[in-house]
Amino acid sequence: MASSIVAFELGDREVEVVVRPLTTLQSVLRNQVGAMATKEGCRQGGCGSCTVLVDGEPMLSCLLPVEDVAGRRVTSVESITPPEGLHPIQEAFVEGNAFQCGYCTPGMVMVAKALLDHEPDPTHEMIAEALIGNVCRCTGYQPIIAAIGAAAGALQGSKRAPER
Amino acid sequence: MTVSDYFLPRSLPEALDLIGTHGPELLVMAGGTVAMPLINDGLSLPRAVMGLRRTGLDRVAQLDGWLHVGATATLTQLQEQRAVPLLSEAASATASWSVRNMGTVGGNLFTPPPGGDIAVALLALDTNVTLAGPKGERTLPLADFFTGFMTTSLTDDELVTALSVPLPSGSTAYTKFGRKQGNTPAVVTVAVRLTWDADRIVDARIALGAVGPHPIRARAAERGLLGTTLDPDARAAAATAATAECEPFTDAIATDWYRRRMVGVVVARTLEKLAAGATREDR
Amino acid sequence: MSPNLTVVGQSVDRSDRIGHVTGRTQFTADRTFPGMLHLRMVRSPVHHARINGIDMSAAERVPGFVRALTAADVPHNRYTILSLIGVEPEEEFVLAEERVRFKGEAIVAIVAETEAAALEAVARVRLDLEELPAVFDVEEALLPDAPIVTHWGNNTFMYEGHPCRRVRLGDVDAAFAQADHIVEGVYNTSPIEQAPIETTGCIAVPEANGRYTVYTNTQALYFSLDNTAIILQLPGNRLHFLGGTVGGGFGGKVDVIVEPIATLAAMKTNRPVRFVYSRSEEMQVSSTRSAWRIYVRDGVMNDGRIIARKVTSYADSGAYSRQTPYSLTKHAANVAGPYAIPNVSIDAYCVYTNRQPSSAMRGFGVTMGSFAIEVQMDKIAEVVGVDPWTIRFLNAYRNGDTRPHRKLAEDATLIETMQAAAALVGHDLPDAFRSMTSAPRGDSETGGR
Amino acid sequence: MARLRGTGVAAVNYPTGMNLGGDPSQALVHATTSGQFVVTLSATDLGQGLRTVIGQIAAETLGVAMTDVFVDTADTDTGPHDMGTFASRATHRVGNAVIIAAQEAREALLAVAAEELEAAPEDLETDGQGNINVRGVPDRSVRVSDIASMAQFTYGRTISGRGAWMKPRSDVDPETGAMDPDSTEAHACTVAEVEVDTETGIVTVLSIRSAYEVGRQVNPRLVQGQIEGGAWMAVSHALYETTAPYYPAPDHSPKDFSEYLMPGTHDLAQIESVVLEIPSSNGPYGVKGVGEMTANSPIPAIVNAIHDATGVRIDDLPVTPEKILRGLDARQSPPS
Repeated sequence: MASSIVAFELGDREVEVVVRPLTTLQSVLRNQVGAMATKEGCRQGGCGSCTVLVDGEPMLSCLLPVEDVAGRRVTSVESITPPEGLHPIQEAFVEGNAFQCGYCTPGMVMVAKALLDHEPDPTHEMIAEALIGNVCRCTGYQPIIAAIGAAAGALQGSKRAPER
Repeated sequence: MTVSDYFLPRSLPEALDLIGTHGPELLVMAGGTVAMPLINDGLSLPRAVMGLRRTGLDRVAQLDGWLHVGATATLTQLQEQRAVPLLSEAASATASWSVRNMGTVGGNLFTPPPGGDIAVALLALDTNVTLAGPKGERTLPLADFFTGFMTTSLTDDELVTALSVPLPSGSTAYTKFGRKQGNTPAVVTVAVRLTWDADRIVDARIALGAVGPHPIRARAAERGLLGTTLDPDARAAAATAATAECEPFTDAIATDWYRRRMVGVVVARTLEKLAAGATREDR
Repeated sequence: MSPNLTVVGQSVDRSDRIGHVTGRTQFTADRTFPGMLHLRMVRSPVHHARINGIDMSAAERVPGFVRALTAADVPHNRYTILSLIGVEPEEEFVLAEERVRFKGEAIVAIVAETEAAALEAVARVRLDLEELPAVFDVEEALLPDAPIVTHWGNNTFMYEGHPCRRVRLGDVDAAFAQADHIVEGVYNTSPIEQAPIETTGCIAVPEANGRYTVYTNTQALYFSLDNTAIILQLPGNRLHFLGGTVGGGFGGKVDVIVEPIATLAAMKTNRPVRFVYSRSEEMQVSSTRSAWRIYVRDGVMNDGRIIARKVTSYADSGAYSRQTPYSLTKHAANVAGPYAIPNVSIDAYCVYTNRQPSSAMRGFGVTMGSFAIEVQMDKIAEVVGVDPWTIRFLNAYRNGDTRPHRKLAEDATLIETMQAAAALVGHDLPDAFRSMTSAPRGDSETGGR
Repeated sequence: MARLRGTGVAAVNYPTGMNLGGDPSQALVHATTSGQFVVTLSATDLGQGLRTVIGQIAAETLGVAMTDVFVDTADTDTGPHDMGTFASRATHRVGNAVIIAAQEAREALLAVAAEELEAAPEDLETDGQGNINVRGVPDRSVRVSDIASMAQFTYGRTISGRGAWMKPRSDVDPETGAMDPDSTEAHACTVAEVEVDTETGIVTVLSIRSAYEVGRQVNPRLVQGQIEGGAWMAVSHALYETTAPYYPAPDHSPKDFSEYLMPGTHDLAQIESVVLEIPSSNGPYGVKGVGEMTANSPIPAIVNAIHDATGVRIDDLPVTPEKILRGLDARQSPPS
């Protein structure tokens, strides 16, 4: 089989790419779309730094043939970053110093996004569980868990106060 | 180029046709959580790959006293099956959220030890596995499906299509024991299902994972529980029997010595959970 | 110095915060170049072997294969990273020549149009290897009949004629004879991977002006540039290294391991070449924190004073020494611990084995020495019947004390730090320790310290 | 089954920097015409925040706001030489070089300002907010950005500075080991509390409470990050990590994050710390260095706590559950 054309949504963009068989979504995002926020920490499904959302659910783009997401909605860090300023989760990561080298951060942010979409008011335990597949070698995780808790509060707060 | 064909069949017959056309050279992949890492690292160099995500084999339904789980149902789907707490618990204890969104129940049967934790729960539940091939379907007990380390009774031209779990599942308990908490290979996984008549056990299943070439049943331990009230002596005897029955191995996280030792501890603790009545509502 | 500081001491925001949380920080491998090739290594599947032959014919037929590089292609194939600061001899091979000395050692570099093609070509290279006996234990490696890893005939790095780095202060044997107690311990540690989430890697790009731009996540840009220049026998001004943004290092990116071969591949193909370690390479091939075996023998008086400490340490360097000889020196300087001990004798051996090489990691030579000594301190406390705090305060070094390496202590604050920790956990210290300071000892105190 | 608790203590020193081949760093500082100061280096930021703390040191020395300092690293065509980022040396070495470069740039800045304000350079002060004032004369003031522009277009001068700082080479006496191996010493003392499950041998680190003496914190929040991350790594080293699980046997070496065990989000200890600042004599603003040492004292503290809890002494890292069980077994039936 020769290359094929695969189309999917990336945030609010329509993306169409020509790919060799079994090209991963990670590879397409990084090498064809230029969406470099999706990192490459292991390509074994073990670090979570390539996490994206597919139809709102976190998945590992290094293990996902792009053919499998044809017609589906992919969300990466680029998709949630507003044109100006930051997403509340990103704000919370900055405020909480929830990163050092920054390499795992996009994956952490995506898992946080999925978690808060599913569970706007998560417990510490739920945040820890959501992050269990994402490896950070720098921070010791506590600042990341705290930042996601803070982001939940900020998002809830903005919902409770719609006038803002 | 390594992979020259990637097929995403849209039905079971289409998938079986592809197997027929390409033979055993066709690498069959469901969630990709086991196959893709090997391909990415060049440790597996398939020419042709078939992905099962579009086959429609992911339905989960209760019917006629059975829970039928399609082979490509994800572990996340399994997590939601509150009707069978053992499966829900086993799915929750496996890997991470993202992996559970990708990994499938059928694929878990082929995950090399110490993985394959769902299969341990399925084994304790007397699950039947349905295989489809060019000559039609056949169904066999999961206990007969595993034949050795990474070998099964699946033939080259067949696919696993469904797993069927009898309902109700009885009183059950599950423990995945690892060196750390969550998303870690099992040192040993224990799944237990007990059937009671008043306060006596009349049927018992104790399935063990990560301490053999595939998920195994501790049959002597099961027999020892029959007729008992799950009193401390009975639990201790079962733990001892299971310790003798397991066939542990050494890997990066634990030795065979430690695994064997933990079989006794974890079987005892899992039975203790049941004795404490944590999930005995079906009794 | 007590200036009125305005910015220093403030928790100002990190300058890279927006890039990190938006994923826009550009890491080394976040670049692509038109026509970029991919490099993967053929590695030894065994721990120690003679290379009798390499058959590349099947690999060359893989679609997308561009070229292979072997030892013969490397201008100066035998190198030592620390030769830049005068460490000898050159001992490591960019690509293995006659022998492979560890499982995972690079033998052939394959350059291909895609990563998948490179991986397939790697799998198609046939190696004719004659396996040799291997050694994995630091003390077994020093036995007379041990398999020899190095090319010079024994398995130790030589320090100016000595097989170990020596530190000597006072007379330990005389002190042991006087000691009320001898406390002995042997401590072992396992090799550890730095495991940064961004793996080691670089992209080498040929420029129109004849230079090579190398994007790299090295921790030490000039170490990488200078070593690459030596290995490729190029004037340094042909090389332009760019880095500075690293996805975690922990010492794992101080080695010069990807840049020379990627640059050579770029020279030979005149195309950009990407060489980024896979996670399994990072785990199984890249340098580790060395494993240690540390023997400690202490002479202790009934009152808890340590009067003599003899340490014999073996660091498992693996097949090549990389930064480990330096680590041993740092270890030897510090392994006696933050204590005032008048008689010290340290022998620290850098031992070669058939293991993946060890090199730098966070706490370089010191972390595992601290582990050994601080467990040993508890054992001493038990022997003399005092609590763990007491044994440490009794022996804590102070400013002006002579360190084993004979430098006088000048920034000692161990006592104040222990006092602060005791306060933090609510541990009541006796008055004598509460009022102790790291100020230089008065005449009344033991001058020998 | 028993869960036994214990506490352990450990105290360590940690040397800053290497020196045995000589340990230099260089920095260049120059002002753009809009008054932005660019610090040019070839040191690398590993994620610890080097760019940020170097920016702080430069801003402090120049007397300008953090927002007016940009740290440009690392490019061998533009950045002057640096040994690299390791050995807890970067803030110390690069910081010292940057102070020297920034002082020279500040002198150049004030020299132009002095001409413009018709005042002596020594009478000028910066307010850290972009202004240069004549000390004690509130209305005689000029913007740094204006001076930077005037330096170029009116005076034809450069506002720039060069800095180099080196720990000289110190050869080791091969017989006695006499040497000068470091620049300064930071210190740490940790109290660890653990719980040991005597049936499984699993250790839970409950808390790591430490005091650190780091000379000077350039950025306390970043120091806190090093402390928390370092404590986590220490737990990982003490209990889990190895590339050779059955060392010295080379078998079963891990290939991925599944087999290479490290504490996950459910395995986190409570971390608490205090930081003392007793400035060093030779570090920038008294800095000693904090990068590496935070992972050191918790390791022996944890191992000592395990002994306190169980009576079992384990002298081999990592302390696996199997080692603990075998130790407990040996205590049950001591060899006759």
